[in-house]
Order: sequence, then C-alpha cells, then structure tokens
Amino acid sequence: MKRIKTSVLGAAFALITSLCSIYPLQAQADDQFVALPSFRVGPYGQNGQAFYGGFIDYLSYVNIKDGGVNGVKFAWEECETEYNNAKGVECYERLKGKSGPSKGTAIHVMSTGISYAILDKTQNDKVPLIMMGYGRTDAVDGSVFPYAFPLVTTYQMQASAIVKFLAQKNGGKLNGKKIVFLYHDSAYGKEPLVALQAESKINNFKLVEIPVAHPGNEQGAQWLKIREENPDYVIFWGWGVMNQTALKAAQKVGYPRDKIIGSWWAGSEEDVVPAGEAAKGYMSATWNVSGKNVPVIADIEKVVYGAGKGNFSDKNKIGTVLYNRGVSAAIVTVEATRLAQNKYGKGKPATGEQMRWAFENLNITEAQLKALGATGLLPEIKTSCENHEGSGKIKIQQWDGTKWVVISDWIEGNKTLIHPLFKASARDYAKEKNITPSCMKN
Amino acid sequence: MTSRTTQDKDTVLKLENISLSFGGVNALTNISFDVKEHEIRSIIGPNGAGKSSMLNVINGVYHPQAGSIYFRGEKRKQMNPAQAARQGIARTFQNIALFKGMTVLDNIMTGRNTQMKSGFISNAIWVGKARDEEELNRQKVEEVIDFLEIQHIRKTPVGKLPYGLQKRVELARALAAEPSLLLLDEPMAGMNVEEKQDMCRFILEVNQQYGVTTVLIEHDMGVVMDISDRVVVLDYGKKIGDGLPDDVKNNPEVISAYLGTNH
Amino acid sequence: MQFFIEIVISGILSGLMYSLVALGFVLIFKASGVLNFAQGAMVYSAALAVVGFIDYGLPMWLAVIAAFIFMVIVGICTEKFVLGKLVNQPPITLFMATIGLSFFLDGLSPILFGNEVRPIDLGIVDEPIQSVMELTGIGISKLDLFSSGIIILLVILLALLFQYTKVGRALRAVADDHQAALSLGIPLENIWAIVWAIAGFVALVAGLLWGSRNGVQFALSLTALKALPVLILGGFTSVPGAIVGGIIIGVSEKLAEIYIPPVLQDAFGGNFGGIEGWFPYIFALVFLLVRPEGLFGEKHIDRV
Amino acid sequence: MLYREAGQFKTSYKSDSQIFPILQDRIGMVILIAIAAIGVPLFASEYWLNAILIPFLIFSLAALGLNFLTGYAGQLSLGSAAFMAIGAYATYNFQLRIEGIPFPISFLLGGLSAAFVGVLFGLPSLRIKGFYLAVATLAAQFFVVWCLTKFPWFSNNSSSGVISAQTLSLFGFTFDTPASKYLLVLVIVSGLALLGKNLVRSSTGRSWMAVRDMDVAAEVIGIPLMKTKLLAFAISSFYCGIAGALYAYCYLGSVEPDGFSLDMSFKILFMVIIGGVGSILGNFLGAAFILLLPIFLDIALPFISQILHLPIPSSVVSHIQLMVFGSLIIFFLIVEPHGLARLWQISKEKLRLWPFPH
Repeated sequence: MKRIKTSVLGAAFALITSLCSIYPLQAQADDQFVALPSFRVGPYGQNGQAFYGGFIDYLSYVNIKDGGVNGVKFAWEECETEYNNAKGVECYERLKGKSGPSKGTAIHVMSTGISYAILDKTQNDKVPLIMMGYGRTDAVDGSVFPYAFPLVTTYQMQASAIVKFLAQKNGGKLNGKKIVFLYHDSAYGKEPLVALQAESKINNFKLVEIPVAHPGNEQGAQWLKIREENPDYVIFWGWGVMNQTALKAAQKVGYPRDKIIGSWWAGSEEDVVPAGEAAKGYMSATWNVSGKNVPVIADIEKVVYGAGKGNFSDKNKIGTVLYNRGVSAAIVTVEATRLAQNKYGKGKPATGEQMRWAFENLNITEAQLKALGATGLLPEIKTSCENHEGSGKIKIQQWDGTKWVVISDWIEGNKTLIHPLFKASARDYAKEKNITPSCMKN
Repeated sequence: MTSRTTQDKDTVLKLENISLSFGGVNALTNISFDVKEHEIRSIIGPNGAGKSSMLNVINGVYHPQAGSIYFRGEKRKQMNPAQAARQGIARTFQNIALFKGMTVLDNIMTGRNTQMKSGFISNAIWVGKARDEEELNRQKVEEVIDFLEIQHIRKTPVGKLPYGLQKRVELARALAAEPSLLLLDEPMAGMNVEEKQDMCRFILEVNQQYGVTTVLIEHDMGVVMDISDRVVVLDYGKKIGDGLPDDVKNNPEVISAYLGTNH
Repeated sequence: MQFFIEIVISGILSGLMYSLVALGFVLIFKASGVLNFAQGAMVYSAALAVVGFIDYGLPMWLAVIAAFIFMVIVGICTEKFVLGKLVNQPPITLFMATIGLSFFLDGLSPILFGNEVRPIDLGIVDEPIQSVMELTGIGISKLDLFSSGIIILLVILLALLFQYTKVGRALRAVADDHQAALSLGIPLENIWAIVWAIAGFVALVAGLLWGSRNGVQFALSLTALKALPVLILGGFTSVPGAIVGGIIIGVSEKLAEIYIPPVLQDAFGGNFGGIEGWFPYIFALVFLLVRPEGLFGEKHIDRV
Repeated sequence: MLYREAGQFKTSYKSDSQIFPILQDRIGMVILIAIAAIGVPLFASEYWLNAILIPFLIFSLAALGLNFLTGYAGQLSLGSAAFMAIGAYATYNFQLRIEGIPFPISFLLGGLSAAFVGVLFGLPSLRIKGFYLAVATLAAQFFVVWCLTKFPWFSNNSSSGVISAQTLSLFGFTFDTPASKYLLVLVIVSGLALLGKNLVRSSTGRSWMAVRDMDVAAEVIGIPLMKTKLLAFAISSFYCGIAGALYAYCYLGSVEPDGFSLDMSFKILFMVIIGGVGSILGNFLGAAFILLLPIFLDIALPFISQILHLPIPSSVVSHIQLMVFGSLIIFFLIVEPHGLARLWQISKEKLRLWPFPH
C-alpha cells in the first residue's frame, strides 16, 4: 500500500511539473493560422465532427491545390471543447498563444455559449471571432462589435425568413394562423424569440412559445401541449439529442412532421437519421445545401482524399449538411484572407487587424462562388461596418427519408424589421460596457 | 414547564414512575429512584434490563411516555440532549462514541464546546477573542489530560487507540465539560484488570476531588459493590431492588434475577 | 378532461420508464446497500453495446445476448475491482465510487462501440393507436404501451426469481442482514456479483426501450437523474416503491409541466416552461420532509 | 536532514496551535506566497494566467466551500455549482442596480445571497441524511439554474439569458489585464483560505467534525445539530458564491445559467475527494489535479500515440479522459480516502526521517 501511495504521489507531482513545461509552441511564421476550438465528443460531438471535418478538408484542399493563398499556406490547430464554455476559454487561450505573427486569423467555435464567453477576449486580442449561423447576433452592428462577425445569417433573420416561407405557402399571409415555437431553453434557443414576437405582430399570427429544458431527451409534455394547441406549424429550435427526440415525440402524438420546420442546427443528417421513419417529411432551414453535386465538394473528395490527406477515415460524412457547412465557413475564411492580402500585401500572412478589415469588407459575389465551384452552396455575402451579417438568406430543405431535398430558393429575412432590433440591443450592450460605438476604418 | 418541589436540597436528580416503550415494547416500566449530591449511584441488572435506556432518558436522548424527571428541583417531562449537556449532564457510552476522525485533543476539546462562546466570525478571524478563548479552554483540557494520564497520545487520532485508552478518552471528553452530573455507561466493559483498577481510581477521584455526582452502569459486581454508595437494580425494565450495596447483595429478588435467569 | 386523461396516461407510461431505471438502483441497494449512481451509465453502455454489436454485424437477438454478457462482465468487474475493495467503507464513499464508475463507463463504451447516434428498432412504430384515437380521441403511444408491458413482465419475473429460487432466497437473506447471511454460509461476493448481473440485465432492458424511444446517445446516461426522485419517493429498498414512485413522478411532472407554467406566467410574465427538470426533485424533497422513510421504506431509530 | 523539527520546542499553547508548527513549513509558505504574488505575474504567460492559474484558484475556493460541508460537516452535496451561479448572478445584479457600489461589497453581498439560499436548501438536512440529502441537494442544482434562466430580471432581460460581467475597478484602478485579475483572485482566495483554516481549527470546525463523525454523540455533549449543520451550509455556500462571482468576473467574463451545470458540481466534488476530504491544502491539490489532468492528457496522448504509431482520434482522447477521471476517483477512494493531502503528509513524514530509513 505504502509503495502505491508514494508512487501515486510521484505521479501526481510529475504530472504537475511536466505541465509547467507546456509552453504554447509557435506556429510556422509564414503560415496563415486558423484557431479551431472544435468539439468531436460530448452530447454534440457528432455535429462538431462533420463541421470541423469539412472546414479542415477545405483548408487542406486550398493548400494542396493552389499552395494556399498567394503561396501562404494555411495552418490550423484543433482543441477539444466538448461544447463546454470553460473548456472553450482554455482552448482559446491555448490556441491564440500559438498563432505567431498572424495572431489568430479567425476563430470558429461553433458554440453560442463559447462565443459569448470569449467575445470580450477576442476584442482585446484583436482576433476576429467568426460566428457563422450562431453566437451573439447583435454583433451584426460592427460599430459596437468590431471583431465579432455573425456571418451569412443570424437566428433572428432565419426566424423571419422561415415566417416568410410559411407565409408564401399560405398565399402570402398568416392571418389568424397559430404557430408554436418549440425551443432549446438556452441562449441559442432564446435569440429568435424577439424576432418571432415582432413577426407575429405584423403578420398577426398567434405565437405559442414552448421551451424544452436541456438536454431535451424527454418532451412528452411539450408535445401533448402542442397536440392540444394543434397549431398550423411548429417552428423548432432544437440542438443535439433534442432534435430526434422531438421528431419521435411528434410521431408519438401523431403530429404531422411536414408541419414542423427546424432551424439550421436542427437540419442535419445527424438529427434525422436516428429518428428513422419519424423524420420523413420534416423541413428545416439551412444556409448551405448538402450533397456532393456541388463541384467543390466533389473536387475536395478527389484532391484531398485522393492525396490521402482527408480528415475522415470513412468518407460517408462528405456531402452532409454540416460537412458542407464546414466547407462553406472555410471558403469565407479563405476568401477573407485573399482580400486581406490584396489590401495589405500579397504573399505574407495577414494579422488579426487586417483580417478584421477583410471580414468587414467581404464581397463574395455569385461569380466568385462560381469560380470556386461553390455555386448555390452558400449565398452571396457583402459585409460592412453596419452589417456584419452580410447575407441574411436561407434555403428550406426537406428530409425525404434518405436525403435532404432543397425545396426553396434563397429567402431573405425581413431586414427592416430585424436589424433595428440588433442595433437596439447592441446599444444597450455598449451602454452597459460603456463603449462608444464607432466604425474602424482599417 | 417547571415547578418548584418540596424535596430536600441535596437530591440532584429524582425520577418518578418513568415508563418508556418502543412501538409497544416496554423498555422501562414505572421506575422511580433518586440521585443525591456527590454520591456514586450504580445501576445494575442483566443484559436488556433497560440500564442504558435509563441513562438515555436522564440526558434526553429518549423521551419517556410517562413519568417525570426532577433535575436540581426543576421538573421536566423531556429535553433534548444538548440542553441536558448545557445543564451540566455529561456522559459516556456503552459502545464508544468518540469522533473517529479527530485527534484525542480535539475530541476532548469538543467537550468544552458548551463553554466556548465566541462566534464563527471571530473564530475565522482567530486573533484576539477566539484565540484567547481557545487557549483558556486548552488549559482546562490539558488539566483533564494530565489527570487521566493520557499526555502521550494527545495528538493521535482516536481511531488508532486501543479500546481501553478510547474509553479513557471518552471519560476525558465528558470531564472536560466540568459536569455536575456524570453518567457512565459500562466504563470498564472489556478492560483487563489493570485498566479496570485505573478506571476505578479515576472515577473515585473525580467523585471525591471534584465532587462530581456520578451515575454508573457496570456489570462487574465486585467493582460496583466497592465503589458505589447506593445501587439500583433493574430487570426487564422493572426496578427490583434499591439501596446500599450490601442490602442489594442480599436481596433475594436480585439474587434470583442474576442466578435464576442465567444471562 | 379528455386532455387531462391523456396527460395522466402518458405520465403513467413514461413514469414506468423511470421505474425501470429505478429498479436497477433498488436491486443493488437492497443487496449491498450501495446507491449505484452508475445505473444510468449502465443503461447507456447496454444500449450502446447492442447497437455496437449490430454494427459489428451481429443480428439483433445475438447482439442483445452479447450485450447482456457484456453487462454481466461489467457487473462482475465492478464487484471484484471496485466494491469488493471498499467493504466496510461508509455508504457515501461507495456512492462516490459509483459516480467514478459512471464516468468510467461513459468513457469506455463509446470507445468500444462507437459514439455515433444510432436508432434501435424493436419493430414497433412509436405512434398513437388508431382505434383508441378514433374512439376516444386519446392518443396512446404503441411503443410506450409495449414498453410498459415489458416492464411489468420484468417485475413479475424478478418477483418470481426472488420468491421461488434458491438464489432469490439468498438474495433476500442478504438484503435483510449481511451478517446473518454470512453466518448462514452464503458467500456474499457471489451473491453481489449475481445482483450486479441482474442489475445489468435491467439496465439492458431499459437501454433497449429508451434507445428505441430516443435513439442511442449520451443522454441515455442521464436517465439516472430521472430515477433518483423516484427512489426518494419509493424508498431505496422497495421494488413496489420504485414502480409506484415512478408512476407518481411521471404523472405529477407531466401535469406540472402542462398546468403550472401558465399560472407562473400570469403571476410574473415571461415563459416558465421546462420545469420537468427540477419538479420531481422538489416534489420528492417536500415529500421527504413529511415522510423521511419514503413510501414503503421502514422507519428506523438511532440506537446509542 | 533538512526537513526536521528537532530542536523546535513548543513553549506555549499558542505556538502549539499554529497553522504551520514547523519552521521549515513556515519558510516554505513564505516563499510560495512570494512566488505566487510576485514571480507569477511577472513571468507567467497570458495562457497560464487566464486559462490555468485563475480557474485553478477559483475552483480551489469552490472546493474549499464544498469541503466545509462535505469534508468537515459530513453533509454530501451535489449542488455546489448552483451556489456559484447564485454568487455570480447576485453580484452582477448588485453591480448593475446599485449605482457606484464598490465591487468588494457586491462580491460580499453575492456571497451572502448564496449563503442565504444555501441555508434554505440546508433545512432538509435536519430531517434527512446521507443519500436522501445528497439527492435533495440535486433539487437545489436544478431549481436554481432554472430560476436564473426563467426570471429575465436576473439577467437584466438579456434576450439570451447570458450576463456579461462589468469591468471591476476600485479607487480608479481597473482590473482588466490578466495579471491584475490574477492578483485579485489570489488575494481573495488566499484570504478566504486563511479564514477557512482558522474556522476549521476552532470550536466551529470541531463541532462540524463532531456532527460528521457521530451526530448523536455530538448532540449529547451539547452541540446543537441544527445550528451547526445550517452554519456549515451557509459558510459553504458563501465560499461557493464568492467563487462563482470570481468565475464570472475574473475568468469567463460572461456566463449563462446552464454553464453552472451538474457536471461542474461533480467536478468540484471530485476535487474534494481527490484533493483530500477534510483538508484545506487538499482543495488546492485537488483543483490543480482535476483542472490540469485533461489539459495534460490533451497534450500527452497525441505524443504517446505518435510514439506507439497508433492513431488516437481526438474523440477517443476525450473518452479516455473520462475513463481516467472515473478510475482516479475509484482509485483514490480505495487506496487513499484522504486524497492527495494525505499523500503529501506521508511524504513529509518520509522527508523527516530522510536520509535515515528509521
């Protein structure tokens, strides 16, 4: 016993001392470093795997195919956050130390919670925080959040766009209709509330809000309630296990799935496959299409996996919604890098400040997307200081039991209604933190 | 509710027709006896006679269904053990009830707890009031430690001590409270001869030097007859004898209880 | 009214699902006085094992058997390497050990069986029974009904086991009094190993039913949290307690989830849904204060 | 040879009841404090300050809080994180709603709010014990988090329920650099740790331990159970509350109720178990261990996999972490129920004799 104890003690101290020797290693000075606090385990690990797999595959694609941007290769490092805020912060601190001269090109955390937790830090460290389809949405106002970018589109705009879609289905109006909003009871699920409340006023439909406590693997009561309410549609803001549970529960109470329309975090293969038959007919929003028929996705499979540099051992995730979303996120990041180099000098990695400027002056046109072989994969993006969102467009897709089928063109949310909401909340934030809103020139 | 009674001053404790039962099972039935100042009062009887229950009634661990208890003339139906302790009733237990996780010193210090007044805030700040108080009580405790000759084990965790010493520490804890009435539940059970002799010596000294009234439960007849002033005999929860050791010894009922039923 | 009935029914059905998990706790607690927090993790592991073995190419029935064997091994190892080493430790220590165990299992099983979310198909579509639906307008889930049937069957099975088999008698003896059992020459280690195996089996059944309900994913190990209030209510040592407690919890939480939030909303404004998370605990807690020994647990007196 | 108390005689009870009776320990402590207060801020990298040292200190404090309750007073609690949440949110609201309140005051008030709620959820402990109580504390865990999520007032009506901490400034000095935040945390934590140490060696601590070891006997020697238990709950929650406030203000900067999850409560419990139940030092050792272990595995396992030429995907790494966690808990409970603190003691015993075996 004694021996064991002392050996344990030895081990414990060895561990601690060896930890003291960890010092953030510098990345290659001439690389463009991308920090990826990713998550591949824990309750949401599935979603993380697909997204970051796609992201990394595209970066290696760019490295292999055209040797990076103007010869500047991309370097990246992952750090497992398990979707946990505290771990996210630790990862951020660890990765930012490694980013060398190009101090954190851009950081993608794919977690609203973590993005909130590191928002201020990224601000101080001058690292652009890219929140594509998640995170602090009032960061759309770049004069208050110069370094935060809720790119492509936000929860509020998405909700508004979904309402618009439903209106279109009903010949343009939703008067007297009843819509249930079933949401994950967290920052993620609550963001759209303001938008939907506003929409229900102007479109005068009845909005019924039903929250589901984390993790949401028990929704019996909620769905009974829905069945009692018997709404015309259910707008569904689920995440992780909550999604397939909801579809199952809907089936359990016999609520038609084709009247349920989910957010883009409730619209991936990972969400519907486990629900099996129950998921058939279910719709969801998305800002990127799935499938391998997009040229760039096919090319990635050919080039990257051909070279044996793929991020996945089995390729079945390629072309899934979240994989393609990862690719889309990477495309935007790469294009920003290109833009930054064009302004601040080709052939050398861009700094955080320079990347910030690039993200704030993005203009990814249809032509550009075509050139990249990403036509229709994601919408056009044009950002400015007033608009860190850049698009606000989504498509609606439907699960046919085997794959997601896009059933709409790009739908834009009601900007004139939603963006003022962002402005207001950004102003409050500025007041609370006593920031004086001002646009950065470069 | 309390009421003055007309009994003579030097009766410390008086029990009148105490009855106690657990879910229909009678542990004590209609028992009365008294304890006088400075005496050593022994309670004897076969196993399961209700001796320990008797002590538990006296210091409020059990609450009798019937009967009344007079402590220093104050009548009480029942009280909780903490109150009893504050009124100066200390006790030891049949099977040792020390605080296993703590050192001998700390165990005995807990005995002083009723005397320590400083609140947790001053305790946290430590310097000043709390510290002085700690020291004062530490001195008291050290006196007890010297008296019971356990200096050498001061800092040892009680769990590590042999049975005999644990019994002694438990006595020390009780004495540290400077009780006016001391209840000892088989303090010599499972001891060898020397240990018993020591323990007897301590009990007698406590009783004589400090004049502490003592109620003693003990199996060893020899010991009981030697040291106690008066003896109560219980059997099956009933009182079958009460008086001076010699009278009790010759009481036929008692003899039959001990010999007739061979426990 | 009809809606109310519907809520109660669905409450009863999902309550029985909680009972199933609670049952595992009770078995182990009865026999070895350990509150096995890892029961939830065992449910998760069992379900994962089933789908895992299916992925390895086994047919369903074989996968189930294989999973059962896996659970038995887990149980025996737990007894040998964890609890066996902790005899005569205070119950709280054992409890914390099982928390450790639950972490261990949560880590181990995904490595062995993969952590992709997968469905379990018992061949029953989880939808309301049409005939009843048309007749009364009340929706009763086929799967839930089926599950309840299984659970009741399981309980009867266990009851028989306890009543009429040698092992069962030994188990009861152990549950009543370890020392006495020892003196009767019943080898505790084996008994405990058996109990853990049975608990593993219960976990397996739970895993299958819950898995077919929500798909097999990490959240299955959170079913333990649903079972704990049931235990408080029913008492740690009573099988009927687990069943009744489960039903009470199931119904009360559903009713609460439906009827309390509107009241709060009128009082404070805002949205107060999602009280299922804590309601069972507060409910059980209040119940405890009134009746500390639970529904069927027996009172005990502190001896000095 | 170096570590010997020979020739150090105690001439008064004062000197005998010092925290560090042995000279070498006192010297060591002084050096340690010097390093922590001067060396670290000067030389430690931002990563070490922000991502390791600050959370380390904060969790040590939370563990200390839980240790009062579980380690000293013997009441197992699974709801520590909830009380951290209360501390954080209460402090936030005091800062927000009381104009120009100095932050130490609002921290104090935050702690007191946590203490108050702690007492409320402690009340059942008078009637129920052991597991029943442990499960009852889960009620606190879930209920508190729910309340903070549901009443918009707590998060100042932020649409997301997330609060972002105001900047701390005192007498014109703002704590915004990692180093300054670190020092602030260091001062508060070490101060509270000292108070805690005093508390547990005083009559208060003794009555806690008495209740823990045998409540009936404790009552018989005049320790009022109710008062003692509730005090334990109050002080424990107070410490957790302060820890929570620091967690929000000096570590994450913005928190949401769900952040204070059951996992966090368990994490804190493990720090107590592995560090040492019923020990002050243990909390620090435990916190260091539990926080550093995953980071260490993150970095070590890939190395190992390279050496052994077998690829370990990051998902497996985290699962292995879980397993290691679990095994360690069990291991410590079996081998050394008193945790790292006791191992530290043992090694000191050895040092005293070294180099002579006996």
